[in-house]
Amino acid sequence: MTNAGAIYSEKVMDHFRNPRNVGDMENPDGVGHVGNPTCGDIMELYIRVKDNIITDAKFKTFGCGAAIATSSMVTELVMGKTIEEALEISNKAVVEALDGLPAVKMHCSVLAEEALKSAIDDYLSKSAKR
Amino acid sequence: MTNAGAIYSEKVMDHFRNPRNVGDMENPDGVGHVGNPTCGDIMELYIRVKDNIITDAKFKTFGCGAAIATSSMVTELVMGKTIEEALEISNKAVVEALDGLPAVKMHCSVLAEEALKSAIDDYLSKSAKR
Amino acid sequence: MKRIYMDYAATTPARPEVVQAMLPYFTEAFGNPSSIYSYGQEAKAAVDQARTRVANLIGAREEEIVFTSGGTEADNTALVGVALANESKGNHIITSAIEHHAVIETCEFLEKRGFTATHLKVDKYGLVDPDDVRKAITSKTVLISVMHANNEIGTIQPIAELARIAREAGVYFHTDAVQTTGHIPLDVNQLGVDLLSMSAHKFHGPKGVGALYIKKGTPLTPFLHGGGQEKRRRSGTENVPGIVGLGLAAELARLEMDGEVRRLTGLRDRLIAGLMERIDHVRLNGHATKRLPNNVNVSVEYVEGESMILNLDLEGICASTGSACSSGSLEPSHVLLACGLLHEQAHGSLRFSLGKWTEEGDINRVLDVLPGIVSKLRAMSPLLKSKK
Amino acid sequence: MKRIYMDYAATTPARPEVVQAMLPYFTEAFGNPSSIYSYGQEAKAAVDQARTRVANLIGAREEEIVFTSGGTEADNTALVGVALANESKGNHIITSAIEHHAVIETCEFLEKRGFTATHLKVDKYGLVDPDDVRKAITSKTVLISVMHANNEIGTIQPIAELARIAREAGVYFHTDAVQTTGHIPLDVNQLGVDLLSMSAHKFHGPKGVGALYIKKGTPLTPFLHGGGQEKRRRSGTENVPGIVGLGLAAELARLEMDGEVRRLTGLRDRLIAGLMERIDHVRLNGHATKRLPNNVNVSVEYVEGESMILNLDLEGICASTGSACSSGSLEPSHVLLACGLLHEQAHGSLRFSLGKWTEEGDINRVLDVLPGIVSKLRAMSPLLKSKK
Ligand SMILES: Cc1ncc(COP(=O)(O)O)c(C=O)c1O
Ligand SMILES: Cc1ncc(COP(=O)(O)O)c(C=O)c1O
Repeated sequence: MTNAGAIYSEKVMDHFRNPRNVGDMENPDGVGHVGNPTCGDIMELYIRVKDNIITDAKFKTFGCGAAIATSSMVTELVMGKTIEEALEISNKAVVEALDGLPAVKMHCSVLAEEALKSAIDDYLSKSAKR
Repeated sequence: MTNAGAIYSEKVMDHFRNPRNVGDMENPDGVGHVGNPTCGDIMELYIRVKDNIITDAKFKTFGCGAAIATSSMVTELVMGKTIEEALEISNKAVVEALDGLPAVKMHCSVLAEEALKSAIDDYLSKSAKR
Repeated sequence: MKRIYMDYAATTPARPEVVQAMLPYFTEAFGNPSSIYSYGQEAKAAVDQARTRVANLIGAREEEIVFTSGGTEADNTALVGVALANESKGNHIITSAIEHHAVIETCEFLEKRGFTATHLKVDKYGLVDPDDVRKAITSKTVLISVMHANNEIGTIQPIAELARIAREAGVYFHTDAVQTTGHIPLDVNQLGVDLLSMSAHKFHGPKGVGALYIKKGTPLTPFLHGGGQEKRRRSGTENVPGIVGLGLAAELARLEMDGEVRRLTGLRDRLIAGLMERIDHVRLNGHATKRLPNNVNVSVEYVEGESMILNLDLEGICASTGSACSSGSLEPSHVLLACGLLHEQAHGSLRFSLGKWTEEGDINRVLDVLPGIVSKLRAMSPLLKSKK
Repeated sequence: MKRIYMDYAATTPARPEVVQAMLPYFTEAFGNPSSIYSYGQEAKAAVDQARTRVANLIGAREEEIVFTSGGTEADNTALVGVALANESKGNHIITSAIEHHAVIETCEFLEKRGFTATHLKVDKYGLVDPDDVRKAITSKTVLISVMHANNEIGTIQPIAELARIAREAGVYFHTDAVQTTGHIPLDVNQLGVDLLSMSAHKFHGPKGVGALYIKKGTPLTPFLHGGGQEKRRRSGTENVPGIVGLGLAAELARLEMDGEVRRLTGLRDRLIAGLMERIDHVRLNGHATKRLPNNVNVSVEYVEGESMILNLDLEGICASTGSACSSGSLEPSHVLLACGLLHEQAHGSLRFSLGKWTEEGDINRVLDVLPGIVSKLRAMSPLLKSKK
């Protein structure tokens, strides 16, 4: 018998079942908001930055299993990284960290990358204003 | 299990297995020759006529099961009939006497009727000349 | 963990007695029905018996049943076959906005090849308005195709009324009855349709076989060309075991239908009521009563369907979001959008389709499990926050 | 009476192990491969395994295999699919005079819809001349379809050579390999074809399932429109048990092929020699060596085929005259006529096609029984008399 959710790797299912860093963040340093109801995936990513280092990340996601897992994974990946390092995190890195995604779900990893970039952009533009 | 030759009635198969009146006839009073190689059925029908009554009939047929059975049946049907009665024998009568034929094989009964008509025609034209 | 299957609208298991009946035709009685010797004629007799059974299920005559490889081929054959056979009369087809892809995509194929199509809108319950059909008919209309019941939301159309309008206008009428055949009483003469599609695997027959009812006298260009089987209406060596399975499934469905309709309607309404009661912000999709006895379709606001399906699967419950065909695709259900749902509502749809082995305990288990899943996913949802 | 089946070219019994392998997919593992939950993914995994097995049999890649409802659908899909996808390039198709009706009739369908077709003649052995192919190609040619081996006379065409000519001219090449797949070694890359049709029931798989090989990059308009299964190339809920059966049949055929080719070639040649020896005025149809290992086709002069078949059936022997599809029809085989036979010779053809369960004793029995049948029928034949 094939396992439940067999379209996904165990890693994806683990992050889907027990997503890391779900939730809101009070006064985040950067917020990324990507996706829309039409495409069926909406991600919100919040980051806290201290001394150019991402010290905390949280997400909220409306979307499929892959959307939830990639959001969860990206929050794990950025934790403790410098802004420059975080900007290097590509959708491929997210996919690899999850042991792969089905072809039809690749766009979710792109969305996760975009959510991160958009949160960092938000942080950078806010700190530039400061 | 369906019987061999299940597309045909038992009557047809009986006449196919044991065709009546197969063979040539020396100096027949009438000969019918119908069909051609293109259509795949060729029938030859010979009749002997005495005092306007068909006293003997023989056939030779190249053709399918239905062609052989209808030839056989038509020779049985004409035996002892007057010329007028024999002319009344339609392909339907042949089919009925055989307990039916598959739709795709109806043309064989038509051929048998034609063979008979043609043998009688031959007899009539010969006797007219005499 | 017991698996609870609630996706009977996607496919059903073949009944054990159906599989048993098929078995001899794979091995001992394996003949080709076109062969005149005994093996062949045994197979032909089996195909003929199945044809009678299928005809009996829908009130048709044997010679009006053509076996196909499934519902999709039946739909393709009906649409392409009638369209091409009537090209000289006109090039306009009328269909609805909520048809199965087998009809929609076939229409699109025809539209690329010189036909035009009107896609009738539906109301919020998914119902086609007979007046819209009347208005859509032009002198060029050759075919109207409206499905009997929708596979996603279960709405049953007023086919008899629509078909009457078609008949009065001299237009052929096809109905995709893949979701109703074997499920609810259905008589082609009472419905007044010219063509009707069915698929065995939707009512406990095997996959890969279906049938198209073609009312005597309906002109139809064959879709599959070849050896001229099925009285030249559908070529290809007959799938004898599959056809035998379809036949028995049809027979059993006919005999058990009344009881099943009552039983499933009860379970359906319990599940709908329970979901409404236990979860906030749930809306029923489709019509409350003009509905398949086995269909429950709801939108759970603020959460996405696949994530609910996966969580249900982890609990051993099989359900679907939209139709099985479109899962894996990104587009929200065209059916739900046509009923006026917002994209996020369409993405948050859940379909439970009940069947032969669904019991009251299964309904209870869904009602026990789903609220927790929804809470967990809502806690993650950016949509809910913004609405708060 | 033991029945002796010698019509393996019409259809074959599914192997018991093939049926065994299919069984779970009717009942327990009955999911729809499009469903993301466990039942669905089990079914999908089974379909994928079958795809690998079929690909292995013919040297293709998994993603180049599309499952169909049989050989007829594969042929229709190849011809219509390539023709419509390349309409802007041209409207000319080349095929041979001895194709199966699934190709001939599909061509005729296309010819009614703006395409033109050249039907290549064959020599007395049924062979297409590569030069004829070369000459038939025009700037409008989009597709050449020549069958790998003929179902009636067993002649094997020089496909690699024909396909090379097509490739050099930039024309797509399809081969109907329904009679060769699983029977003789076959590699799509060595053959150099772009499309290849197969059918499970011809090599001990179930009826109602087949496959089309579509070389990567070959443009093809889908034939069946709908839910977008098979990567949008063939819609319709997958016939999972059938596909599993096809997969295992392919695997077993691959493993046993070499031995079977040798064994059957021996039996074939014994039967041919025996018939020639024991019956006067018998001619072999097809080629002596470029021939399927299991095909024997002779014309028995002065007697008609069906009457021989019926008599053989009465002796428990199943054979055919012409192809199974055309028995019941009145026209003599187009294949035999194309080889230059007279009508009466074509009507007097007998095909014995051997297979897995054919033994030497069966050959002997045919040789014992047939001479008597022929004598009896010849005694009845008006043709023989007129030749005497
Ligand atoms: C309404 C409807 N029409 C057509 C089909 C296609 O039938 P099949 O899967 O047998 O090709 C389906 C199911 O997939 C359906 O639900
Ligand atoms: C050469 C050839 N092509 C095509 C077909 C059609 O295949 P199917 O019967 O699976 O539709 C057959 C057999 O009937 C065949 O022998």
